[in-house]
Amino acid sequence: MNQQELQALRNLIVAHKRWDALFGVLGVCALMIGVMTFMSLFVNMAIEGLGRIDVEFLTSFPSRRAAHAGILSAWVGSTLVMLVTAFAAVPIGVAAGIYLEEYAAKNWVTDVIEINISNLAGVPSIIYGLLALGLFVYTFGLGQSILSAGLTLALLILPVVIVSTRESIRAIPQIIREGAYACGATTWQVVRDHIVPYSSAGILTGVIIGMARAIGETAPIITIGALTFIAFLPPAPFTGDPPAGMFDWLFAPFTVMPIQMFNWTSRPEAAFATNAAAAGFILVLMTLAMNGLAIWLRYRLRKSINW
Amino acid sequence: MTDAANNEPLPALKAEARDLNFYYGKFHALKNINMPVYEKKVTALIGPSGCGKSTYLRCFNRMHDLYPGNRYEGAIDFHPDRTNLLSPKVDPIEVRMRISMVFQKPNPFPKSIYENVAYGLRVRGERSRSVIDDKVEMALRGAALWGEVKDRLKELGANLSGGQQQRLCIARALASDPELMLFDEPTSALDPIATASIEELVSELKEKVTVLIVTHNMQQAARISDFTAYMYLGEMVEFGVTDQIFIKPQKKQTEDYITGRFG
Amino acid sequence: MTDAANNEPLPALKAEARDLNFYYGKFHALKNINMPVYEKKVTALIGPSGCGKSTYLRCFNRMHDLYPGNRYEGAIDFHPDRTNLLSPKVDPIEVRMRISMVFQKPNPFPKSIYENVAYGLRVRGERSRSVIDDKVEMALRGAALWGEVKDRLKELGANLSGGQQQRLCIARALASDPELMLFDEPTSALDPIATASIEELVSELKEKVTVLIVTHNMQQAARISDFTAYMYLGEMVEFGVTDQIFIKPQKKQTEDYITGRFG
Amino acid sequence: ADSLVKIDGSSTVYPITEAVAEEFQKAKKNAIKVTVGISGTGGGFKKFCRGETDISDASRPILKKEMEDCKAAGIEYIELPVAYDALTVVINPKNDWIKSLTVEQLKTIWEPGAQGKITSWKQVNHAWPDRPLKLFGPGADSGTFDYFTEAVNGKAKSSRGDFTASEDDNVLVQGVARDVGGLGFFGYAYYDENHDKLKAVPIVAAEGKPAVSPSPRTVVDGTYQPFARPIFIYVNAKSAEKPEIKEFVEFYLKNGEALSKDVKYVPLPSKAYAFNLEHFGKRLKGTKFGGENKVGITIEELMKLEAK
Amino acid sequence: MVESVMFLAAFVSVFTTMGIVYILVSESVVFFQTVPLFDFLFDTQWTPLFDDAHYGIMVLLSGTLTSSAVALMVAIPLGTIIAIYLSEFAPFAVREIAKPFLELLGGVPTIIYGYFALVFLTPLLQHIYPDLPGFNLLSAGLVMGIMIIPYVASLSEDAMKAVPMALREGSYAMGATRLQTALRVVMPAATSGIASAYILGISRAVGETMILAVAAGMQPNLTFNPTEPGATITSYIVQVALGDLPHGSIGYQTIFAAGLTLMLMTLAFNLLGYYMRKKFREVY
Ligand SMILES: Nc1ncnc2c1ncn2[C@@H]1O[C@H](COP(=O)(O)OP(=O)(O)OP(=O)(O)O)[C@@H](O)[C@H]1O
Ligand SMILES: Nc1ncnc2c1ncn2[C@@H]1O[C@H](COP(=O)(O)OP(=O)(O)OP(=O)(O)O)[C@@H](O)[C@H]1O
Ligand SMILES: [Mg+2]
Ligand SMILES: [Mg+2]
Repeated sequence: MNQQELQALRNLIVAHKRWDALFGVLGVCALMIGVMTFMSLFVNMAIEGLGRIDVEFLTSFPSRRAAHAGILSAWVGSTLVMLVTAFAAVPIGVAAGIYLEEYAAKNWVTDVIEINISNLAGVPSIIYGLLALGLFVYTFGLGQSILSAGLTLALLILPVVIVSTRESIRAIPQIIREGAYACGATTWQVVRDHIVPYSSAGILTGVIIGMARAIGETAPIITIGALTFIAFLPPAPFTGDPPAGMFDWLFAPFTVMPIQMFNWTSRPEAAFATNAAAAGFILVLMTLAMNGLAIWLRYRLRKSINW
Repeated sequence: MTDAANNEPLPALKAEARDLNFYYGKFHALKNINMPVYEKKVTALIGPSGCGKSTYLRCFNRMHDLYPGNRYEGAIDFHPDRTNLLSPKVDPIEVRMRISMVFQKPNPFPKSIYENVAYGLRVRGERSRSVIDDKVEMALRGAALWGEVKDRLKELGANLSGGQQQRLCIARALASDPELMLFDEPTSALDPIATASIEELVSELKEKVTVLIVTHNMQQAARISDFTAYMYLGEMVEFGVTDQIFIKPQKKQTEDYITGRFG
Repeated sequence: MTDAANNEPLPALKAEARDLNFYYGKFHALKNINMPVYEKKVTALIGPSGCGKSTYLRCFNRMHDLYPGNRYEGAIDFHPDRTNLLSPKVDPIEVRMRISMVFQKPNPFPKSIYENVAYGLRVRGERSRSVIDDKVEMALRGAALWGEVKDRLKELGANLSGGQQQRLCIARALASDPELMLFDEPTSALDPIATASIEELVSELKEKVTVLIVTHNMQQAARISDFTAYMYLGEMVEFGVTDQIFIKPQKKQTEDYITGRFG
Repeated sequence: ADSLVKIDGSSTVYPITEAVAEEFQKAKKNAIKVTVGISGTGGGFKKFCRGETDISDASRPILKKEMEDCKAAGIEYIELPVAYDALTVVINPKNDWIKSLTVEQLKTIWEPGAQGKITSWKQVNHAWPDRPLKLFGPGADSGTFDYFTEAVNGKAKSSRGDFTASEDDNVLVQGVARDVGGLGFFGYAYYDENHDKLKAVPIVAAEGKPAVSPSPRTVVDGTYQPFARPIFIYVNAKSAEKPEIKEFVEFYLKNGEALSKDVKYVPLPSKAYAFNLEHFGKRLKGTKFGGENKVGITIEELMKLEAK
Repeated sequence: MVESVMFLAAFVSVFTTMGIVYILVSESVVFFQTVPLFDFLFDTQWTPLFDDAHYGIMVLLSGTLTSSAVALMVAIPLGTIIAIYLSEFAPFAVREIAKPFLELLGGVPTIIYGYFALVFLTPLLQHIYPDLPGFNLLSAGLVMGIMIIPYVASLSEDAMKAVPMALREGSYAMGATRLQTALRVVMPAATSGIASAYILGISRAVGETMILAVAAGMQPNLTFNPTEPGATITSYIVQVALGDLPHGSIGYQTIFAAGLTLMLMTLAFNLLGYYMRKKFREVY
């Protein structure tokens, strides 16, 4: 290649790289739009609500006086609902994921299940609310209880759990599976000894991400019929007289963070808006913490098992 | 297929493929294979890439059962009891408990060295700590790894070097006293030194166990095996005593391959 | 390093590695490599797995720049203009436009056959349909693929067989008139027939272009190359005219490798 | 095990009930638990008539359909008015052309026939500027909306549909506060909290009557017409036999006056609460409204009605 | 045994769908006994709760489609750009920090976004368009778009990351720049993954509730103009769920008919996505 051609080539490259640089800037801008929105949202809420957050706010029940109102019943309710959600969604989701990856034959039943799962992932949450209202609240007679809400949200996050289970199972190299089978293990032994332990961190990540989404869900809980004023806590889980009393909490009335927030935003007194911002801030912190945990787990995971 | 030119008396049969055909769905991967595997000998499978060596090997422990759409025809008789390994009546788990396998890439479980070796025993439901301890030690000695790892049995198997990992996998395969061991290119992912140690090990193994090994390295086949089978496009072209296959193959195709005219 | 025993006059230099060192992060993968690449000749790189053949080859087109933490030291001079390919001042894109590469596994883009071959031209901003048409045809002819695909240029590249895909990748590499072509084990994923056709192609290519090829198959190196370099553990052990390396290597290590004492 | 008082229903009544529940639990040292939900008057009656709740908050009297449901399920109830709500018509403070509105004018604006036609203030009154008319109101499924449409258009739910509806009254506040041509209506409490952002329109009930602004005083003296309306709780008669419910209701009636003032509602006169307490003591069952809403009822009339 | 238990777990998804369909259809059947399907589909007014009731679902659909279109016009380009940037351009550290940040954006409760649209974005937009009403599909749609970005970006990025390095190397080896590689090789190779990311984005947009309930005005308005207020299927459903409507009334049943419409829509999108994934299955 002669000097002249080389120079032409270099000019071309400079021109092309300009586009690269331009796109780089575009990418950063696009990212910034997202990040800035989040920041302004967060800061906005922090400015409005931060002053209101103290121990009293966390340990008080709702009240007609904004300055005395707190979110005790709301965060306890959210926590308990999440507990039910996790207890329901994790076993079902993980079992379903394992079934599809390790057991299912390739036939139309499996196809139907697969289509269903990907479809459910796109079903609007409000539709789950309608389902829960008809099914859990009335047909099964569970009422507007922690159990109903927890199960509803469990159904809502089930696709997330199933998908992340399947993904982390798929990340296990086939040769590990073959190695185990070659030792004479049954499918169940392979699942128990290998699949579940090696994919647990990934599954956990999915569960947490799902839960972070569930904790902020408002619409389905509104549809079930939300209680708003609760100035007492449900019985502590698993403490009542066994066996029946232990599960009293499941049927207890409850409220959750987004509902509390929603209620406060619709109150006439401006002071309640501050409460709502404070509750919103804590709610976002809760989802932040959960997402953060998931991110950390994923990071750990990537470091630990390197196939 | 067996060679008439060989003067030594043939050893006892350990297994025998009879009219074996194998299909990946519609693809006919193994065609009418007939081949003996002799007891306490090393039999090498050679042939160009894609000729069906791995496919054939994996028939012996019914690995193909793990995937849908695969189909066996014919039989592999397993001696002395003459069980047909491929019979649908025979549980693949039973087959795999009697026949163990070492893979191309070392695939230790992400568990401790000890647990890796003990896995075959655990699968069998063995619980006695002392029995397991003994067998683990024996297997690790058998895989010439005991000296290197005896003080770090609790460490992750993945912390070992590639060659050590492969020996760990051999120990895992050994621990459950297999009657036949299958090796699928066990050294192709290893460096020369690790390769040499595995080769030595395989040669030693045949005192206790029958070995069937796939290799793409003809020198390796020549060095370690007693019998060699040359496959091409799913067919068993030639089978015989190793020295003869390499020195005086009966088929032109085999000769072409061995002299490096293709592959 | 060049062989004094060779009587023919040496051809012109196309490239020359001088004191080349390469690091994957902390790992010192290439150690002080000095080696000439002669114009319009085929130079083969051989050596056991992990010795650094691919690493070395990928220095020539700055492929390592794609990944963080990699570091070059020394130089690869590219003739006639004596550009140092590794100099940070030289844009890797420029290097790659002049030096093309064919990979181990065929990697056609998910585009039509035509677009695959045209890719290098499009990347250069070529728009003229007729120029592209001409070059595509020329490249496909050069890769001995024109006859097979001329009626199906609109089909996806992935629809071709493995060997055809690899030839497609060669055509792609050819289309932009490279001065040097790098091949990294281009036949190791192919069957014997496809291998033979690629080998033939490489031998023909050297009429127009300089070729540097990595292979794990010594017979292949012997068949197609003019010069051979034997690498071991990141070092260039021996370089010379192919016939001499295979018949009378100067180093014991090379001999051991070539006679199959390890690997 | 624990004694529990379950209340659900209207969001309008909610603040008062919440205040009562809060004080009641405090007074009882949490020995009795109270829950208050918001599922709307209709949703509340639905649950009430299934026997799921003890008390139903209602921003309107029980309707025929709901009476039938309750009857079918064998549920009897005691109707107790607890406070007054003054529906307030608000405009933007920058709106300088409106001094008062007659019910007739409101009808011009809100009647079903106005949909898509009455879009400018000028069309309501020629003297007013040609500014776009932006309407805000509560959702068509709320008691407030029913009351307003009945009072203005003569028939519940009879209204134009092209207005911005929200269950959240703050959203309506925002809307009117931002739009110079905005007009909206909602409960007095929201106006009271936001009187710096909004202007309440004095209402002329009928030709020749004076324009009256909403305030506790004008509600109690019966001059703010027709938008003052009573709000109720309905107590399940069977539940009322339980001591905790009985205690709660008595507490409600005894403290209702102070507490409704506290949450910016207009309390009934003191004697009305005493009267209600007596009423409750006698367990007088059923409704006095015969299954329909009555518009523009004053406190005097209400008490007369309840006394029957 | 184990297998059947696991099968049942997997089948829960099918039961859920069946449950949803059963609930929606059984209530809708009652609804359609009163309201002819023709009116439902072709009436141009939606006033089921008014005295003069009309049941034209088109009105709600127009709101749903308009707000979704606005949202997607934000989310798809930005999401795609971010995905390309993160997958092909960003240094490792930026990606490690930015991705979780984006996911947080998807984790913020949507009701918070609703108020953000109402009290922050709308006034901001009113500075630019003084005529913009306080409630409009535009600002709700924009905020919704931002909320959806992470779904689109993250899934598209996964799809692009899954494109084998060999293809990228092939492109770079030809002298392509990053942008050329991204647009000409990586994107086409990841088509099916990107398409399903878009489809999930669409489903999210169509099904989003609280943002619209708070910021879009809940005004049933047959319009495709985003600067007008409007009601969507979802916001109508919460509105009724929060309201004073007696259960069992025709007004109450409308939410199931509307829900059924919504479900059918998302089902159609998801099936489309499934089909696209099948059809354009990556052929690396
Ligand atoms: N799962 C599969 N489905 C369909 N065909 C397969 C499958 N696995 C292998 N094959 C085909 O079967 C033939 C034999 O493959 P096999 O892996 O047994 O070859 P091999 O001799 O082991 O080659 P190598 O030396 O490359 O390992 C090949 O043509 C291959 O493409
Ligand atoms: N990305 C990487 N990071 C760190 N080390 C690497 C990386 N790639 C290769 N290596 C190491 O560099 C050494 C040389 O690798 P290289 O791939 O060049 O070997 P090779 O001679 O091409 O082997 P093969 O014949 O198996 O392809 C090996 O020890 C390998 O483990
Ligand atoms: Mg193989
Ligand atoms: Mg290599």
